[in-house]
Parts: sequence; C-alpha cells; structure tokens
Amino acid sequence: MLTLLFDGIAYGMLLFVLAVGLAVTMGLMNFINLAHGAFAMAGGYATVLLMQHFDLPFLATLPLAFLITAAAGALMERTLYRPMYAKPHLDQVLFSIGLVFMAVAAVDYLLGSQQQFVKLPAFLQGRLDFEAVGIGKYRLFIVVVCALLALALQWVLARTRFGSRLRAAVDDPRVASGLGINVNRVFLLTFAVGSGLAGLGGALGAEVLGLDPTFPLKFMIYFLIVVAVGGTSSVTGPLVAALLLGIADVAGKYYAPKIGAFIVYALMIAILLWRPQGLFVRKGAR
Amino acid sequence: MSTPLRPGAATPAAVPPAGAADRSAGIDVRQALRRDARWRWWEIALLAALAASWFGLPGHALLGNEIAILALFALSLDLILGYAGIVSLGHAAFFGVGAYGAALFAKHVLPDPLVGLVVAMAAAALLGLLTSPLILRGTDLTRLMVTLGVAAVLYELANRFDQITGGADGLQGVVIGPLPGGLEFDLAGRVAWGYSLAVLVLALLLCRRLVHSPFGTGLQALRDNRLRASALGLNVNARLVAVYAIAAALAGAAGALLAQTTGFASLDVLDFHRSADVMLVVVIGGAGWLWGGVLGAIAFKLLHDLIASWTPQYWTFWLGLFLVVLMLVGRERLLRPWTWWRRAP
Amino acid sequence: MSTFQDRRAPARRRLLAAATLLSALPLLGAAPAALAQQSDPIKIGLILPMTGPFASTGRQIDAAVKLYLAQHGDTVAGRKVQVLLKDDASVADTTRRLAQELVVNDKVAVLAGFGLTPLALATAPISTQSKTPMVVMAAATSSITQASPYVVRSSMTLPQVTIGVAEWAPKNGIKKVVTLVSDYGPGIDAEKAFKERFELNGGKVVEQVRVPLRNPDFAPFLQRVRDAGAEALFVFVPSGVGAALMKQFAERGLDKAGIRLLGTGDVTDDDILNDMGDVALGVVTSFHYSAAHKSAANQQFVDAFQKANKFRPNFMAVGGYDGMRLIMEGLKATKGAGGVALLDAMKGQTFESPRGPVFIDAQTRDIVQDVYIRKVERQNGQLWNVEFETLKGVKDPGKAGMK
Amino acid sequence: MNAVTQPLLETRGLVRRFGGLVATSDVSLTVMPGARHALIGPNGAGKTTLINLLTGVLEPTQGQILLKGDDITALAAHRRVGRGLVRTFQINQLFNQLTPLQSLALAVSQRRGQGARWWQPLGRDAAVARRVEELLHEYRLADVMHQRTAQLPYGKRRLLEIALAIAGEPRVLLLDEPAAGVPEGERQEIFDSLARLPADVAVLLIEHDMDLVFNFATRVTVLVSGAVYAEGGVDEIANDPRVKAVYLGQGHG
Repeated sequence: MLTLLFDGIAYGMLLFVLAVGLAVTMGLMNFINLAHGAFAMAGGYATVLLMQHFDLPFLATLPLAFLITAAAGALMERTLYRPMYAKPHLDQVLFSIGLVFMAVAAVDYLLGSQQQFVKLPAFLQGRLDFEAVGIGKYRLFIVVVCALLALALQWVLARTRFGSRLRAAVDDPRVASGLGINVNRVFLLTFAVGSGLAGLGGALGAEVLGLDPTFPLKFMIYFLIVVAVGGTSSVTGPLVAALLLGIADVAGKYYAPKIGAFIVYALMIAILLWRPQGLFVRKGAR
Repeated sequence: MSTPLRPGAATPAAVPPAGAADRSAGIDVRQALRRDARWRWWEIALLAALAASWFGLPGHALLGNEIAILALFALSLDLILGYAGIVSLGHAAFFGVGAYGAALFAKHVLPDPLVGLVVAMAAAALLGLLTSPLILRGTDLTRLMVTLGVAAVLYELANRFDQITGGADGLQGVVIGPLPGGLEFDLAGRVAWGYSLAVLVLALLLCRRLVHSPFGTGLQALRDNRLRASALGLNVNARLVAVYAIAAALAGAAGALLAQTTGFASLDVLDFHRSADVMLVVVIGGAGWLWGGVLGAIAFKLLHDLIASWTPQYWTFWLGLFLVVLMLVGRERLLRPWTWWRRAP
Repeated sequence: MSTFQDRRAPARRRLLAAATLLSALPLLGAAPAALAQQSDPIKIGLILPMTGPFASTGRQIDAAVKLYLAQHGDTVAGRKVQVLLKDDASVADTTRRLAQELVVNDKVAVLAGFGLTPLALATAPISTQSKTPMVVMAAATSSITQASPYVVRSSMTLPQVTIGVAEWAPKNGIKKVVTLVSDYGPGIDAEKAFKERFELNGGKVVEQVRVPLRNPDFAPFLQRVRDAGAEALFVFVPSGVGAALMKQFAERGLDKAGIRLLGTGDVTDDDILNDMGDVALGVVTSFHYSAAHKSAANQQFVDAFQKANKFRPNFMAVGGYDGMRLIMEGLKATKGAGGVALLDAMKGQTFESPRGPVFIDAQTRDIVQDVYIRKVERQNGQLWNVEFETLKGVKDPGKAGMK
Repeated sequence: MNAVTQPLLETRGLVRRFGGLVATSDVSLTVMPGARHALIGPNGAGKTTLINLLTGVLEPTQGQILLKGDDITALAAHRRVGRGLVRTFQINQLFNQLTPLQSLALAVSQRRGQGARWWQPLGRDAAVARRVEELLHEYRLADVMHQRTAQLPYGKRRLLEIALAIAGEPRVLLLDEPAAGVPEGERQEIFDSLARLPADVAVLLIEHDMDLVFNFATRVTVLVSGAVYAEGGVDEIANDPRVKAVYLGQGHG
C-alpha cells in the first residue's frame, strides 16, 4: 500500500524536523530538554497568528516561525538553560517539564484551549493520484521541505566550519574549548537552530498533527522516542528513527487500529533492548 | 537549637580528635552504626501528625486518603530513584497493575480488601521482576524511555482489552467488602483514610528497616559506584532486580488502595501524568530520604488544591513556575552529586 | 551518622515539616466553618474539566451556567444559590473525590456537570449512596442514566442523535457506509446505534473503524475508509477532534472521491466550526442543537452568550444552560430542598429550550428532544449548522431497546 | 598441602584485543601463595587491562584464568571476589555518599555473607562490628569514620580504597598503583598498611614507584606493550639491562 508508506514517510519526516533539534542539543550539551515540544508549539502558533492577524501567506510564515522560535530559543538558552547544564539529568528533566507546564497553561490562557487551524493555500490542498498511489499535496510538500532540511543539516555538519566545531564540541567540550572553540557560542547557536527547527516543524505540522495548548505534552514522548532510538550523535540516526516511527505508527493504525500505539512502544522497547544506546552511536555515549 | 536535631557525627563528642585513632580504641561500632537507624524526634512528630490528622481533620478524609496513597506511591519511587539510582518515568505501570489487580480481584474473586491488597502487590511485584531486565542496561535516557514505554504498553493493553478493564470508560461495579472488624468504607471516607494511612505507615517502617540494613546500604553503594560495589562482591544486578520488585510491590499497594477506596479503576491509573506527578512529588519532598515522599505528597496535593481552588484553569502554570525556580535556584538536597547521572569519570 | 538525613541541613527539613503541618491548619479551621454556614445558601456542586484536553467543555458549560443565573437570578425561596465549581481535569477518580467532598463537606443539594462518560460513571455510585441528584450536562453514553437512579441528563445520548442521520442517509440514496468512531463509550454507542438503524432502513455498513481517544494522525484511518470504497463516512469523535479529521478527510481527497461525510454534531461543533474553513461545507450531521437554530429563545440565548463570552455557544453550553434550568426550577418547586424531592421535581419537566422543545422522561430520567438534520453552510461570512429536517420528540433508543 | 606447590592465581595465554589494538598479548602469569609480586611496565603497557581481565571487568579475547586451579575465566566479577580475588583501583572507586564506617561495614557484611540481609540494621552482627573496628584503626580511619567519603582528604580516601579491599579478606590481592597521587607526606601510611598485609595473602602489585616496588616485592614481572617482557627476582630485574633500557631508562616516579 504505497499511499500508506508515503503517509508514513511524511509523518516520519515531520517528526524528524521536530525532534532533530532535540537530538543535537542533547548530544551536544547532554541536556534532556523535555520543553522542546514547547518550541514546536510556539512555531505553530506563530504561523497561525501571523496568518490570522497579519494575513500573511502560509509559505511566508514558515521562515518567520523558524526565526521567531530560534530567537526565543537563543534567549532562553542564555537566561534559563545555561545554568542548568551543570545540573543532574533529573533536575534538567524537571526543569524542562516545568517549562512545558508553564507554556501549556500560558498559551491556554492567552489563546484558549481550542484547536487552532492553518488555512492552507489552494495549491497545497487536495491530492495527486498516480493510478494506485494517491499522494496528498501537502504531505508531498512536507516531505520535500523536510528532505531539503535534512540534506542541509547534513551538509552543515559535515562540510562547514561551524559543523566541525560542533562535532568537536560534541566529542569533548573541554578539548574543544582547549582548541579555542567558543563552546558557549556553539551551544547558543545550536540551541537556537534546534529550537528554530522545532518551531518550523510545529508550523508545518499544525495542519497534520493538530495544534492546541497540550501539543508539547502530546508529542513529547514521540520526540523522546526518536532521540532515544536514533541516538544523539548524528543526523542520520534520528532521521532513520523518525521514519521508522512514522511508518510503524501509520501502518500500525491502518492494519491494527486498536493496538496501533501499542506497536510503536513495543517497537521502541525492543530496539532499546537490542541497542541500549540507540541505533546509531559512537561508542562512549553517556 | 539545632544541636538536638543534628544527629551523631555533627556533635563534637562523636568524632574523636584527628590522629587520636589509637586512643579512641574501643569505639563501639555497633553503637555508631545504630545511630544511623535511630529514630529522631521529628520522625516521631511526623508519625504523630499523620495519626492526629486522621482525628483532627474529619472533613478532609478524602483528600487525606489521596495524599496517603500518593505518599506511598512516592515512597516506592524514592526507593528506586533516591536509593538505588534508577530513573523511571513509567512507575505508573505498577500503580496501574495494582489498581486493576485489586479491582478485578474484588469484582470477580473476593471482595475482601486485605487479600486484594496482597494479590495486587504480588501482581505488581511480578511485573517488576519481569521488566527489571529492561532497567539494568543503557543510559538514563534509555531507562527513562523504556520505563515510560512499559507504562504506555500497559495503557494500550488495558485500552485494548476493554471487555476486561472497561477500557476508557473505566471498570465499573467494583464492590469492596468490609475491613476486618466489619469496618465498611463509608461515604465520608474516614475508614478509607485510616486504611490507607495504616498501610502507608507499615510501608514506611518496612522501608526504614530496609534502607538501614546491609541490603539498603548496598543499594546506596551501587548507586554511588557500581564498579566498586561489584568489586566488593555485591551482585549488582540481583540487588537492582530485588529493589525494583519491592518498589513495584509498594507502588502496586498504592494502586490497590486507590482502587479499593474509590471502588473504581480507569485507564487513568496507567496514564503518563501519574508517573510524572509522582516524580515531582519525590523531588519536591527530596529524593533519597524516606520522609521526602510523605512531605512531598502533602505539599503537592495541598499546593494543587490551594492553587486549583484559586484558579482552576491555570494551576499548572504555577506548578511549572515553582519547578523551574526550584531547579534554577537548586537545593542542597538536589545539588548532591549524583555520580550515577554523570558520564563515568 | 550520615545517611541522607544527616547531609540535608536539618533546619530545612524541620522547616519543610513545619510548613507542611502549618499548611494543614487552615483546613482544620475550614472544616467546622463549612459545617456552620451550610444552612443558608443552597449549594450546587459543579464538576467540570476546566484543564486538560477537554477544557473547552468545561469552559462552555461554566459560561452557560453563569449566564443562566445572570438571566434568571440566583435566589430560590429567599435563599441564595451558590455554585461551587471544581476542576477534575477529566480524571475520573478526581471527579469522584470532588463529588464525595461536595456531598460530605459542603452538603450540596445537587451535583452537576460531568464532561465525559467515565467521569459521570465514576461518580454515579456517590449520588446513589448519598441520595444526591446528579445532573449530567455533557456526558452522552446511553447507559449513564442507569448507573444511578439519581442521574438526570440535560445533554443528549449518542444513539438519540445518531439515528437522525441514520434515517436520513438511506432516503438520500446513501447505501454503503463506513463508520469511524472514537474508541470509548459514546463512540461505541454511536457506532452501534447507526449500524442498527441504518441497516434497518436498507443501508449497509461495509466497515467499522475505531480510533483511539487521543491520537495525532487520522490519515491511516481515513485511508482505510477510502480503500473500503463506500458512498459515505459516518463519524463520531469528541468535539474538538472533529476539525483535524475533517481537514484530513478533504486532504485525502475523500470528498473528491465522492464520499459524503456524515456525523453527529460533535464533528461540526459550533465552538470551532468557523475555524474549520471550507472543508466543513456541506457536511451533513444530525444533532439536538445548533447555534443557528431558528427560534426566539435561541436567538436571545446566543446573543446573550456571545455578549458575555468571546466564543459561540455549542451543545455543551446548551446542555449546561438547560441543566441549570432543571435544577433551579426543581429547587423552586421543592422550596430549596435537595435530595429525592429535587430529583422528583426535575423528572418530567417540560420546557422550551434554546435547542427546541425538550422534556425529561420520568422513567428513564433522560432527555427527550427534537433531533435535527443539518448541513454546514456559510451565512453572512460565518459557518453554521443549518437545520433542514426535524425528527420530533426522539427518545434515547439505547434505552427504548432495553426496557 | 598442595596449596604450597599449586599457584594461587594463574593465567594461560591471556589475550585481549580492542579492535585492532592488542592490549594484552599472550600473558601467562603465576602468582604463588603469599607472593609479593610486582607488575611493572611503561605507561600503556597494559597493566590495568590485565587487572581488569583478572577481576572480570573485561573479558579476555583468548586464554584462561585459574584461581586455586579452577577456571574462572567466565566467572562474573562479583563471584571472583567471593572466591577471594580482590582488587584496589588506580583511581579511587568509593561510595561518595557513604561514610568510611558504612562502607567498611558493608564490605565486611558482604564478605560474611550478610550483605543481602534486609531485616536487621547494618553492623548488628557482633563479629562484623569487631572486624570493622579493627579495620578502622588499622587504616587510620577511625577519626573520620563519620564523615562522608566525598569530603575526606585524598590520603584517607586512598586508605579507605585499600581497607575496602582488605575487608574482602582476599586470598589474592591486586593493588593497582596504591600510592598513585598520594602526596609524599601521606605515602608512609600507605606503605605501612601494605607492610601489615597478612603474610598468607598473595599480592600482585602494579606500581610506577620503584622504591615501593623494590621495598615491597620479591618477584617482578615486566610488561611491555601487553606482553611479558621479563620476569624474575627483584635483583635480576633491577640489574637487567634490557629492563633498564625500556623502562628504568625512561626515568620513573
């Protein structure tokens, strides 16, 4: 069932963009940031509000969503997150979940608890039908955008100066700073970009995943699965994990609606039993 | 003022002047060690307060009952989190199994609460044993995810087999028999509260013995340094499995208490927020400290009720704020080096 | 000694302990206080999900209750009526505990609210035990009224509203249908009711899909529907979820494929209908209330409601509004007495609700009302559920079947 | 009686590879009862790897390890300890949250098979208590027995490190650079404690500090890049030009 496969891929791609930031920041700062979903939500709401109040076209709002959340991310990193890096994981988990609670309640208060909607431009609605296979235009759009992002990320990490610095910092912050790399700046940038990507993902996903104040809680677990399964040391890891998750989820719901979610979790446990460090890890992870 | 409080070592008398090792021959090690396990006045006071609350606050039996149950649940998490250093975001799994176990047992087999309690604990302990291999390997993140996954799987199963569990509508028609002495669970919930308190106190006493025993010390040892623990000849994995099962049983007891005192069980007992809440409770009260669970539970519930009654819609915001500030400011209780959280040195 | 106790500054521990004990004190005071004054005002315990995924339900009902009291005054037999609003965050055992507290401590005359079936079911035993009437303002599983002889329902039951569309569809040349419902009490009710009535009228349900209550993505389920090749899809999902489903329905191209979307009114919930956009246009639903219902009573209700709140009233609101009416009228009849007297006073009430004529069946304690077939249309720039057919005085078939 | 003739600890053709790198290549070693056996070699000679193989922290790629004649190659680390094969660590491995008192009481209880008891307080057993007391005095820890290990001065922690091993009543004791990082002032305490080790215990000592080695050991094995390079009495080794070349030549300490 190709359509199904395609949906799975689209869903997975979306999850990838949403979660990759989390993976990188976690790998880089060894910081478990459950509040990642809050940035995704921020991006989603940014798009919705921009469209509603400034009636910008959907496409125009996407980069804005990225920038806004990235800025927010940078700000938070500076003010709130940095002091937490040194703390134990448990503290980080609770700190970030505290942030999630605040974000959820605040959005609820400001914008109400109801679902928000993105009015897609006409050319993204409906679907293309190649004889057996039907493909939603918007999902195609998602796949394309996310694929491009994935390539871009890979390129940045592998080719650019920043990428090499980043990888150095991931390997060993102390050594990196010894090499005269400004680790703090790398952290800041990475966090900002990661949050930005989440925001972009949220904007793209609002249509498919739905958008309401409980978004960060609803999808936190999915993000964590992607990161835990994919490992935090590469871009490919989370990508594969996200695709796997997406396809498994979609297929599970199609063929066994009642236990769809069950399949996802079972799969995760199985993989983590087989590879406690995740699918793709350099040795000597935490 | 704080001297009577500060036990043992802190009082000058207890520490022989440095270098006086040989003259201090005849230090009674048993006494010295016993000091760790000694009851302190505030512990007695807290126990008394718990008892007093039952007589003093008849109007709040239901809240009290929930607090007692949450405290027991937190105690069980603290045992693995604070003492053995196992992080879990899926502790609700055991709570839920206990709840459904007790409810189903009462519905289909025997309405007697005490037997039901034991059955539920056994069921939860069994699950603990079965899932313990999952928490022996991997990183903290892995452990978080796996425990979380187990709870989620159980949730889905309970939802799937709704003809047994009642699915999303909850398990109806659970009737619980009277406690020994013909004590029926009354509408005001005082009997229920007494029942839960009694179980809680028993569990506290048990855990207290546990953590001061060689076994308990061993747990703290392997939390601090697994490598050395096994170099002392401790079978680390066996210890972890054992404590995980014990904690599971206690969580199961908490679940059973909930099901029995409300005569009802719903998917909610397996929900993620249970696991998250109990984690918060332990941290608010202080991990690695038996009373942390109790105080945490009281603080958490009262906080919730206070804020919620003031602004029902947005209380989570204040809870979040509280957490963020707490973590940013930090507390000596939390700043304790958790070597098991860190990269191996 | 130096286990953990020792290393934590005892001062802090003492403080924490003291604080906890202190914070208990006000409760101590509160308890007698509550008993002292419980005689004068008449208390109504209103338990709603004000937080969590179903917060909008609570929002709507709360607003409606306030509106009713504002319009009709909050005194009965010279006594003030005091509504105690509690948030259960749609957690069943919390609902139950709150109900218990309201009954035991606050001595409420009646319990009301109950956003979802499990919440109502969990509480039913309390109302039975304490002989406190319980007005269900939202939860819609048929069986709730049987859970306790003290339950009165002012909302609707799913079979009741479902049969509307199940009657309509076959008459309009729709013979092959797939059903898609949320996998919990109401959903299963709807599925059952639809199948029965629809096939009774010569239709055929070719496939039945149940989706988990909370799930991110409808795509795979809708794909199933598409592959089943039916003429129409019948849907029940709790309000709020419907929107996402409808969008994906269009995005799957099911509409292009000529598949009609049928459903209960939950799917085209007035609360969010406007934001759904054109995908909602032409969706046919059957329901007991539409904000667009043509009647003076409704006009006035909707205007007042929208004046007081920034959102449109939906069926939840009307459920709360009528529920409040039941209670207030009942209390008037009983001179403010609660318990069985109030229950009896609520049974058999007949009145003109914003939704149309309704009456509380004395046997089933369930609401009997008109059910309307509506189509989503755009009128002066807004989307509305426009009613174009009416089934008069529909009882809950769920119960009709049983008795 | 054959305990005299039979080696207490023996390795046969022990090999350990990390990927391409060979950390231990074909090491065959015998440690006799009551031996004072030193294992020396330049940094990266694979000394610690060997210890890890012996104690079961690592699994050998090839070869056998025998304790009192029986094969323990596949035995879990904690079981080897039960059989009297005990080690200390080059880098302190202690229980930061516990006190020396608790740590030792735990170690002793564990040794006496009471480690898993949960129903009675730590150190209730009189024999255990007595042994703990002895250790506290012997290793000069009595005065700090109530302080958290994390807060002890380094020298004391080093002593505790050794005391914990001794508490395991070893038949074979593997000392991994016991004096490592100990300031001059405090070294003496370590040396004394080593001198006091029961005579029947076989000791395998890894050390850079040649004074310590030559004071303490009777037999020396030189390890170079994972393989046994030379073995013999202290004097032989001390005067062996090849050893001087590869090892002493580099200077030590």
